[in-house]
Amino acid sequence: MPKRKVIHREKPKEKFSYDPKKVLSKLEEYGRSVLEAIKSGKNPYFDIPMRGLNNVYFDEKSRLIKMGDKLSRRYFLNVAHARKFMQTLLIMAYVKRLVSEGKHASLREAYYANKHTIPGTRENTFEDQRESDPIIEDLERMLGVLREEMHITADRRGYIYGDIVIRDGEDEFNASKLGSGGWAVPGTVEHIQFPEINVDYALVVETAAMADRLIEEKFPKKENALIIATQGQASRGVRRLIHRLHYEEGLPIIVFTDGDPYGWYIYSTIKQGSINLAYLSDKLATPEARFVGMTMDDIKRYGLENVTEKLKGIPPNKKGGPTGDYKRILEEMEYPWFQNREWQRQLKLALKWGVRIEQQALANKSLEFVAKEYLPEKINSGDLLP
Amino acid sequence: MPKRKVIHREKPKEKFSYDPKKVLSKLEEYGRSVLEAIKSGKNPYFDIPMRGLNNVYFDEKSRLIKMGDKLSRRYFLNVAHARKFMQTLLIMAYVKRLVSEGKHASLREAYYANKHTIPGTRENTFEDQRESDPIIEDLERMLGVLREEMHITADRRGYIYGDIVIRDGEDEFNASKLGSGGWAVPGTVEHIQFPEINVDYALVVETAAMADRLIEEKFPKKENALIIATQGQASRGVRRLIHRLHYEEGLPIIVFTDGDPYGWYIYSTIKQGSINLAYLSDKLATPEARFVGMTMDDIKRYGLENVTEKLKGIPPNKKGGPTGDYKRILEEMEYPWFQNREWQRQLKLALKWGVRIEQQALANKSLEFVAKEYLPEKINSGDLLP
Amino acid sequence: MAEASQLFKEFKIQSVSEFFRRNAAMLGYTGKVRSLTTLVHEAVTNSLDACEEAGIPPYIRVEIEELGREHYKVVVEDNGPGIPEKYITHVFGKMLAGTKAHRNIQSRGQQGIGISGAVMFAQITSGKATRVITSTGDEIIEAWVKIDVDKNEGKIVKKEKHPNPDGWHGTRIELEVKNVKYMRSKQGVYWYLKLTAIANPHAHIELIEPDGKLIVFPRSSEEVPEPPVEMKPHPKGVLTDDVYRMAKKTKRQSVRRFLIGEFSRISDKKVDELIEYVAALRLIKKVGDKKVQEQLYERLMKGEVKAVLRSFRGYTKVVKQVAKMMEKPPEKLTWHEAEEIVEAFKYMKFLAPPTHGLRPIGEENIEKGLKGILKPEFVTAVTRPPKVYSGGIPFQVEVGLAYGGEIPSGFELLRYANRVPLLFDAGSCVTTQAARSIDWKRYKVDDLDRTPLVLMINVVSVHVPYTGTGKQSIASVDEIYNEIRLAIMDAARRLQTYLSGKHRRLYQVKRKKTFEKYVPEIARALSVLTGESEEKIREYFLNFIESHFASKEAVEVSENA
Amino acid sequence: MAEASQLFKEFKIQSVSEFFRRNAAMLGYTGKVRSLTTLVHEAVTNSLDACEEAGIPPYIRVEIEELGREHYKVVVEDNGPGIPEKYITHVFGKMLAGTKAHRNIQSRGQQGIGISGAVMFAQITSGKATRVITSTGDEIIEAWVKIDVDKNEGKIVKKEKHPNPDGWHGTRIELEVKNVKYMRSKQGVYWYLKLTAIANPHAHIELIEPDGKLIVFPRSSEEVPEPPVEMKPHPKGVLTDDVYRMAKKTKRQSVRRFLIGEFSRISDKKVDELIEYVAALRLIKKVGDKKVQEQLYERLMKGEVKAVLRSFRGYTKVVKQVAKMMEKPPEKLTWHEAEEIVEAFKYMKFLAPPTHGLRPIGEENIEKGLKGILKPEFVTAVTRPPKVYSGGIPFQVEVGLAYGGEIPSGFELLRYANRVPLLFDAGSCVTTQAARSIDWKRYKVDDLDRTPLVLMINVVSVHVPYTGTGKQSIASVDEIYNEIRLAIMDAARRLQTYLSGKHRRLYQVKRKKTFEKYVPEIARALSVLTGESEEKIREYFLNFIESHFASKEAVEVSENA
Repeated sequence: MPKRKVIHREKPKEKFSYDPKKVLSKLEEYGRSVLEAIKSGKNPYFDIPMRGLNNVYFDEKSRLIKMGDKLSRRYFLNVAHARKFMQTLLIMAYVKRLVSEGKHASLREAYYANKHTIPGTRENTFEDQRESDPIIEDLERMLGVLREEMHITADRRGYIYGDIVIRDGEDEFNASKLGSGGWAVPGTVEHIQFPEINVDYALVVETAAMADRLIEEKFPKKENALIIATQGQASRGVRRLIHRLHYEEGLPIIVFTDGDPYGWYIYSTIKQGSINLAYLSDKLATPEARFVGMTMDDIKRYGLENVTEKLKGIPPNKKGGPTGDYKRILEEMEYPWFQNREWQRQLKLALKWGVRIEQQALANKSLEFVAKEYLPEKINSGDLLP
Repeated sequence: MPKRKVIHREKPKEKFSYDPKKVLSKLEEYGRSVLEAIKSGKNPYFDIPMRGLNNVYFDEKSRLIKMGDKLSRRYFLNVAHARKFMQTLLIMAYVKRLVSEGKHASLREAYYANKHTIPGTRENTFEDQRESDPIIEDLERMLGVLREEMHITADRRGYIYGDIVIRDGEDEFNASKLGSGGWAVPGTVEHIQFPEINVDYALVVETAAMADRLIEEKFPKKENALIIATQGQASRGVRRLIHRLHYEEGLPIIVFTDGDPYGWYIYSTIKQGSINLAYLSDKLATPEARFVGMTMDDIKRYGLENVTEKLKGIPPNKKGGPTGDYKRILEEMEYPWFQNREWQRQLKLALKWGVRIEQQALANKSLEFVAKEYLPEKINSGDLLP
Repeated sequence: MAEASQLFKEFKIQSVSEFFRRNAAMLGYTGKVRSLTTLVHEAVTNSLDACEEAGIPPYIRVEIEELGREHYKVVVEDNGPGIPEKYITHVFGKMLAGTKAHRNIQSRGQQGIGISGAVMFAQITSGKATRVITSTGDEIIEAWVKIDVDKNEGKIVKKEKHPNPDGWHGTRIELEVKNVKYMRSKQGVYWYLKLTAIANPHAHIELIEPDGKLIVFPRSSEEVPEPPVEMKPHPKGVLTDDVYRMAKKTKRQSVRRFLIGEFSRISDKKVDELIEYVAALRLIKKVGDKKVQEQLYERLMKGEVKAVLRSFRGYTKVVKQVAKMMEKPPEKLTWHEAEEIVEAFKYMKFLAPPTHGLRPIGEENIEKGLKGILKPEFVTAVTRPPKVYSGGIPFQVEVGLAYGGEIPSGFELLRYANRVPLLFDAGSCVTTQAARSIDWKRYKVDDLDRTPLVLMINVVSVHVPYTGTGKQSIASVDEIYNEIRLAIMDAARRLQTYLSGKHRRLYQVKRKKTFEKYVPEIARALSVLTGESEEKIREYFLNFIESHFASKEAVEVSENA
Repeated sequence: MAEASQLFKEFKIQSVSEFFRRNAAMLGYTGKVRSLTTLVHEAVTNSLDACEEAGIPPYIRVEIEELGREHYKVVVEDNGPGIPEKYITHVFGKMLAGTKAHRNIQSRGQQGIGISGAVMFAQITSGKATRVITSTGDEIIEAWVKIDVDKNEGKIVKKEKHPNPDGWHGTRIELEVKNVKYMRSKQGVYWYLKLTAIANPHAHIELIEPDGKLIVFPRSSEEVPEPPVEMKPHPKGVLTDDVYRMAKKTKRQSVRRFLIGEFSRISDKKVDELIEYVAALRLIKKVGDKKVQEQLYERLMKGEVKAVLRSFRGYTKVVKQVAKMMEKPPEKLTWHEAEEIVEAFKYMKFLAPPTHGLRPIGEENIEKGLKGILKPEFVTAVTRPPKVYSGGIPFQVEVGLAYGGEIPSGFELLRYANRVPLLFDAGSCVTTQAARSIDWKRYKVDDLDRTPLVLMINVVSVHVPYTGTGKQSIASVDEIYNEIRLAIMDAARRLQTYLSGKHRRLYQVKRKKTFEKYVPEIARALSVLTGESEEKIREYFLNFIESHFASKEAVEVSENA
């Protein structure tokens, strides 16, 4: 039996719930309301929660970025709205077909499926995917459902490795028995279930190379951890998976990124959601996630001065500055969830030293170092950032 | 029993072979020769096959891009060479340690592991990964081995789905029983074995969205195919996997990309290797691969005029042209393996119409269309490009 | 060491003509094409000025005949008042001679070296005399004029007189030149005359090109502009030397009369004021304490002359002295006194200089000129009110804008100073800078380089501030720059209105169509969502659109009623 | 309609001075700082020229005294030969008068309007006469000179004579001016004199600034340059008018003598040749068939004059006619004949024009000038051989390069034409363009803007092709541009050699270190690969490096021996 760890699985907070009928009934409701308006000679419209910074706020209580209540009204009889009104209806009808037939489509497929020339004109219903993507986003906000629930899949990226059993449709398999490859996370994870979970926590890793290193060093087995490789910024599928593993399965989430503004932003997105997708925060974000590294303190503590890299851009005290990494750090210092002593300290140190430190820089000590010393030490002593 | 297909598994041409000892003995041999030179007062050097277009040719017989026999000599006592000479030895020593300990490292880890300040100077052994990567490439050419054989892993990208059993170390699993996620192809596939293969051919698919579509439509099962998603340009791991599946397991390779210069380039790389990696062609390339689509003829044949996109860049007959897609097409028309009637026709049509066609544009017909009509029709009638 | 007297043995005196012979480029005789244009310019300018002064609608004919390689005969004939016999040598033979150079007057040429320069250029390139045929209505005089370069004198080589039964008046000159070239470029004669015709719609101008082709720029206005009048100098614009020298020459009886009579904006009362200022300045000059002195100057600048005076004991004595000076004969005015007067001018306030001497083309005539020559679809012109630059020099800006019609695509700027086309050095010209500074997109001109648009700018002034002696580019004086911009913006706004109106009518039709075309799409989608038939949904939507536009038209009609 | 005679009532004749009074900017009197510099320039140029012509090492003192706001007294004194009494009014009072303007000679000034322009500028701004004190060694004359602007005549307002017991010779002039400003800017007097001193190392120049500060630019060379000599015009550079007018004035007996005597590169034999060419041209002109005619012209251009002549029947008769023309008195030469001669010149070959009249500063003197004034660490100069532009105008380029020492960081270009500093319009000057076109990195000047480098360029010619009448910028003539580039590149190569030598010594030490520092790294890696001890491997490598550099030094020493 493994020794008692500081980090261990907790009590679940949410239940698995996914109901396609909810989406269908909402769509039909909107259709009927348009029809009624036009019948009675009124200009039909949709009310769409506004996107953008103006309609976003940080909810201190839930500690999530949330969408405000500003609406924009999209009329049929308005030269500036008419085309979008038509497009909204087209996508709504398409989603209805997808969901009722149990099919999934990518954003690109949804675009192509709905693109055609409007009879008697040289105009297409959609000229460009840049027209259909925002309509789908609008629908997410209007209906309050994830695009995945509308059966429109996100780009997939990321894989997992560790001793958990996954049920995907008829298949059931253990994600630690798939060789070194791990299991590729699909675009949609709504339908996936976890019949068996034998790990204490999930370690979210920014780079594939680092995840592979940990797999090669047998870290998941030794430390009873699930590795989730995001391969850069976490895809929606991975973020939803993290959310579900935490809330439905009670897995503590620990994030391991490069020690640079981009890495910290990845952490921030997993933890709080992003401004673009604020309306989905309560389905995609995991505010309880914690951060193991890399931190600025690691540089001194593990003697990594030699393998830091310079921050890109112009520092704030130089002419033309701040730009690049410096600008990003200054922005991150303003994030509400970084308003604590520990994070402010890290960010200030980065500014002061003008350096960044990568996960893989730990290889400078030895290949095993990260798996045998760095991570176990920090995680088991609870040396984590909020 | 499935009906007899046009495309079916063939007799294997290569055997599984991977011997770490070969790499080690080569490294030691080079070390000894340097030592002997310096002992006898001679300026020690390495002979490194030159990189670049000048040392690359298309071998008509094997139908592969191959490396020529031009060498560049790297001396110790030469101001322009000394630093690289030192770096070459450092990486050689590192590879020796990796291989003998059975460890793998990423390019970035190899950089960090060997980076340190040279005593008594402010100079680092490597200032930048841009210094270590070429040295590793040099070693591939010098030793005639893949970087994966030196235990330096490539970035991973791509996944597979289909009824084959994979053995990776102690794990054995069926790549069609992993839900919709498929199996993520690791950076190194040298050590992977295939105890069981129940498919007729491998379909290499450019986009994840299309691969997911085919999985959702149960194409692999219905058509007895293995889906290999490259997710853009095929990674070295995927290309090596394709090569091995073809030569060691006799699987015919059929490639399915977007109908645009980038998609055709992906096909070209899978088929013939790339100029950058010419020296690895006989391990990475699969000249027998064939191409199912998208082609320019598909546009007319399936009535997709409405969902083509314009080529990017300036056509050759306009001022400032050709640039962008046009330039790329003109370059591809010069590739030796595209010197046949079918390909020249497709490329000329693209130039003439000035359009491209994506895989996902087929969704304009219906979501099922690609899996139920397009691919089965073309593949089973052998309507493939060489 | 050489003896000084020996060194000076070679000392000789150069004549003006000799000087200019060596510096022909100063006068615009540089480059084969440009030289020919300059030659024609000098002759045509003379003709236009002569006709205007006499109130005759000009009829000018230019003929360029090719005699050999880079060898031409240039004929310019007008229906002007003609030249009296005794002035012929002066007009054509002597540099720096003319009716305007010494007067404060707006004119096309400005230095009185123009036509004699042309005669000299012809002479030094071809060796030939210039043939002049002229009549003031009496007998016709035919004269061959040459310039004695050494003496700066014209001389008539040969002269004949002919009877003039029809009372013809006018002047025809024939110049034979070498080292020039006729080309239809933007710096050539054709382009020059076209631009001249635009700016002078009251003139009929014809050109016969070397290949015999006749080009007519017909008259589009019958109104001959008033000749410019001389303007008296404004006190703010004069130097001590001007006052001193004018005083020496005047026929007035006293300094006071002289000031009132020969300067603008000086009245009897102003002279009284002047006396106080001069007295105050005399007194201030004697103050020892520099700080106090500075303060007094400042107060004077504020107009507190009486207070300043009163701060000196016995100031009335000084005032009386100055008053006395005003009554003495002007020729007795000393340099120092002139200096005192000019200094006092700087502290005094005067009305802006008079502008009645300025002769803009006028909005109506600009429009006529542009219409007549360019045949555009739309034309407008703006003549700004006169303004002053540099404290005392009046000027006026006008702008014409022509769009579409027979104008080819592309923006064209036609520059003029006192109606004279400027063909060279466009880059450094304030007109170019001002035209470029305009944000044309704001005026519905989205792509300036593809819009059929011609902009003409005419800067009118007694003294146009050219950037160089070539007089082909106007210096960037802030006041002028701003006036040009204002004028262009005004004209551009009118163009914008025109362009908008053109588009508005098409717009309502288009708008209704915008909604209608989406109806089938919407109906199909809504049918999927609700189960209602497509046919019916289409009907609902089309009815809704129809009723909306019907009510909308009603509203617009009543608004216009 | 107005009567012509009435219109001409106002017709008056302007004097040259009047003309220039209205166009002072043409002469450089524009802007308060520049006007003062122009004034000083005119006086200093006169002084330098006078001293040189007399073979005296110049000692020039300039004093600027501030009399009031924008009101100065400018004193320029030299130790030149002095001016004979009767020439004083001409020198200072009459425009276009001088000893050089009418001669084909290289000089600092060129139009003979310089110093009289200064006198006039002083007069119209301050009203004061210019005080001239001069002596040729006899009595000292003190004269107050004014210009009668209307008559273009100098007049002496007051004159005194003083005994001269010490035999002083020289000239001192005192000008009182207003509307100018003294500033130590790059367009001011200080900078102008500094640049003048660099280009005239034989001159001692002193400046007393308005605040009383004395600045001395001491003489660094004792050699007074030879005065420039007059050069006869070259046949390729003359116009018909030149030949015609010179023929009218010459005292020679025949056209032949006239051509030989008053043009350069024309010998008796050349006149015989000329006769054949003129005859050939006469014959060709009569050919009817245009094609045949063109062919004949081409053959003539190739020099086949005899063959061309022989192709005409009875050509000897024509040759005889032309030969006869050469023997007639030159004043009887007609315009047409002069034209024929000039046309023939175009087809003939002549030696390049003589260049003995050009007076470059010389490499040695440029180096002295730069060293004396700038105190650099390194200096070099290049004087190119004379060249010809435009077919017949000789010119010469020289360049000086000074580096390091007391020169501050940053590149500075000092421009001269005939030793006269050019302070304005640098952008359009061929010298600037040529200097910018140089790829300085090729000469070890990696960052031009941070290198302490001064480049001086002097263009020497009888006729410098200025871009404008301001004479502050040299036109971009290809031949001159190329010569400047060649000169700069030559000088830059020398600078490169200097800079390389400085760096080379440090280089060998660095190089050895390069190899040594890698040895520990290599040893560790090689030890891993081969199992041999690090210690030993290090030793092998270090020994190898040591023996290599020992043998290398030996080789270099023997090469230098």
